[in-house]
Amino acid sequence: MAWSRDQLAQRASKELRDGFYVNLGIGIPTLVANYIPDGMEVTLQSENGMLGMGPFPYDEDVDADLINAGKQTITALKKTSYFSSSDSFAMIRGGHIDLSILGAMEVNERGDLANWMVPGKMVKGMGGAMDLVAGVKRVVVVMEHTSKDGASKLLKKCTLPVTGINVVDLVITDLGVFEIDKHGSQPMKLLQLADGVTLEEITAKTEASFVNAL
Amino acid sequence: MAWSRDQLAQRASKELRDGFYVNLGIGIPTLVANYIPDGMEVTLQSENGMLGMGPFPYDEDVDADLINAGKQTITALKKTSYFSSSDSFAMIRGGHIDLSILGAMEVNERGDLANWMVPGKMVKGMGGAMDLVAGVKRVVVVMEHTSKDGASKLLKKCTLPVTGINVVDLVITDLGVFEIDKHGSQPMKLLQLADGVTLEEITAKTEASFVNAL
Amino acid sequence: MANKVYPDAKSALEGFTFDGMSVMSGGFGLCGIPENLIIALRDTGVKNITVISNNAGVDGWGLGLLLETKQIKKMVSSYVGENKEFARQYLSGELELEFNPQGTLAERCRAGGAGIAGFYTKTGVGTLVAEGKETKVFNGETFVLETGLVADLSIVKAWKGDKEGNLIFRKTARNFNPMMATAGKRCVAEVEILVETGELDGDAIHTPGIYVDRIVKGNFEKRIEQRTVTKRENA
Amino acid sequence: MANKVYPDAKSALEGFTFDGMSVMSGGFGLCGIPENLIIALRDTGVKNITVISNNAGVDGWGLGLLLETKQIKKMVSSYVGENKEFARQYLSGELELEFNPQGTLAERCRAGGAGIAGFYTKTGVGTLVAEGKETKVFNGETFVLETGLVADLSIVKAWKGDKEGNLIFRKTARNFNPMMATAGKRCVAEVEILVETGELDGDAIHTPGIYVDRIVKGNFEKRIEQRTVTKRENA
Repeated sequence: MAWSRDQLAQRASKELRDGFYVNLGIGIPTLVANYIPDGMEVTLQSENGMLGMGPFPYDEDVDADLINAGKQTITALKKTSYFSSSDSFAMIRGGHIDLSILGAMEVNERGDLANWMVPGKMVKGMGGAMDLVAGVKRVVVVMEHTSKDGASKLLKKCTLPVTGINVVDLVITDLGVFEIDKHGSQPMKLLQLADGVTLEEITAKTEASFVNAL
Repeated sequence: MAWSRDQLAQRASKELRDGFYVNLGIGIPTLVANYIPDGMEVTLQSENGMLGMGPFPYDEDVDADLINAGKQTITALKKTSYFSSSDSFAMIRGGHIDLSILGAMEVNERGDLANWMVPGKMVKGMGGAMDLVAGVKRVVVVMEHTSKDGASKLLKKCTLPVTGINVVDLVITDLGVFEIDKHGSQPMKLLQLADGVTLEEITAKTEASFVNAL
Repeated sequence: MANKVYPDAKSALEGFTFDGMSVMSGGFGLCGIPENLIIALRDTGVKNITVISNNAGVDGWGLGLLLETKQIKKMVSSYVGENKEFARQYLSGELELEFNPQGTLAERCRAGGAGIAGFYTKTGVGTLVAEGKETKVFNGETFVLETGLVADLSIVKAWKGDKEGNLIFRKTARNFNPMMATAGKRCVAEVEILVETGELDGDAIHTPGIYVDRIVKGNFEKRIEQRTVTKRENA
Repeated sequence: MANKVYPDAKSALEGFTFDGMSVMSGGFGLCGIPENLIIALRDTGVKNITVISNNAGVDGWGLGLLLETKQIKKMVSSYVGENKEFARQYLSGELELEFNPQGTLAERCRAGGAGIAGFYTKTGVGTLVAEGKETKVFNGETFVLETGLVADLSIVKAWKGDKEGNLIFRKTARNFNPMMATAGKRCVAEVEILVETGELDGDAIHTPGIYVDRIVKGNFEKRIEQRTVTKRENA
């Protein structure tokens, strides 16, 4: 047993706070928008130049000039504003976004993150990921705990080229939730186990060292 | 005999070219706007955030939100656009303004300019002058040739704290016009004498060394 | 979401002010200054303020009000020539002053808000403002390193704003306001017209609401420093 | 004044292109790309172009057209995942590639246009993109020095433009276009709607005409990469 993609998104949604400005990465993080609690106002930023992102449009409302950072057609809201890429990343780099939720290939126990490059494979580029992890106030990673061959993705040291160092605050995997003291010296803490996951299982599947803070 | 303020402005207007974007300083440079040749289109930039500056308004059209860098009420034109101070100085610093015409207390033969500070006196500040001389493609100074006590303002070395070094391309004084090879090693050249001024007079009143290129 | 709209300038500053704080104040001359928030800041009685503002107001208006009450410890400005009380305090050593070239000041505010720690500019190279600063040669030209500026509080003035904090400025009253809005740890905006969210065109918004913590509708004098006019020819 | 309006994209590029040139091309994905000018640039036959663009188009559209004809020597981009021909040329060593983080790329273009030779950013510190670059510590944090970018030519796409070259962008089609317009030694803009000077609101103009050398009304396909929709519930 472990968390499904939707359960991961739902768990990540618990990191939202009323009034937050949030940037969601592609994939599972995008699903977090479906779990914003009723009565909570969260404003989604899209790094291609938009604050206040709405849901996908109805077919007849599709607008080629209105896309998100995943190049998907979206809609605007009443509060929406648009700006240039430089203004968008000024917003990100300047620490004005409260929360970034994004995927990862690897995270290490000091909060280093790798999610943009696998040497020897065709590399697509980092897009805005390096800017987001360096600039956003709080960075939450949502990922599978292990790779397809069962290797831990929560490591002592990243093996892939990193996207940022000491940048991740929280890691939510299908097996559990870990907190990282990215600028301090506290060890990584296990905060929560996914439904049906045991401490033994998560310990066995985690290369990174952590302390039990359940 | 020498040029009057209006004659200085008129001479400076000969530096304008069709299609130029121009920033005019306070004082005599402002008068240059009165001498833009018919049929020539020149767009005036005001560094407080406006491109396409019009004349002073009629009394009933005065708008507190529409001023120039001298804090004078002005008008807009059809082509006018507004922008922030950072965007305005991006335009200036980035070399997009073709010509800046401004006043000076001292200019030296290498194109250094002093126009913002007299030590021991209350200092008002440099405003945008340092940005303008550093950023604008071509810098023309319009000034009196000598100070009230008869001392040359065209010097071998500036005595006052400078606004910029190697920045002035052309100096128009009430006695004549000098060209400066600001990035090169050519000597300053006397290009023109004001009406009724002799080479002997201008030589006697100029501390800077120059060659006669009349 | 927490309401950003406050009934008046006084309440909009509550909890945001303290002795020794730094304040960025928008405006160029008296154009586009946060008139109401300057008065409210004066009325807090907060002392030893470092004010970052292109100018220092005039005697009796704008930041001149905070000079009268001696609440300002230091000014960071590009031009302060319109204010006698300023000159008096400065010459008597009561007031500190840091001059920045106007474009450098504007860019430092933008950089502070944009997470740019420092930038290289040609402005000021070889002058007093470059003294003690690092320089670096790029493509044969010398540039000086200037740093990003942030403040504890930014007070800005816009023309229109909505309840989300989105702002639109008018004509040359925009000036320093947009960058300063980004560079305050807190930002309070005063507007002439406060509208419902959705009434502003998203493409025309100059300052997205993310930068604005509180917004208040103000009453404006909009004083003019140099009333220059064209006389009508006799008809 | 010299007329800025050109009858078509081809004539608007005349005299502005040469082998080995650098070109900034606006757009994010296929959104807000200068469709007409890319085709016209292809048709010039100019070779060995260094293209600075966030993305590289797709096979058969946008900058993909210039990849097909092998006119591009090098790309400076943040993400190039949508293009098979790109991958083929890159893996075979025919094409050079320089990755910049998206925000760093945007800021480098802004800096280039703004006369900022370099700036310090936290983005990329400790990663491959910081290798060989200077770093500097500000307030205990490490920043990496990135440089301003300029190009021989910028091609941008706006929604509305006037004969003076003033531009207004629409929604997320703004993206890289405004900064790139400032950072080209020459800039050509294509617009959907070309109006008389005076029809645009001066407060709403995103790119002042000073940055635009030539302007042309284009015909637009405005292709969509990911058509994602919400299905209507059965009524």
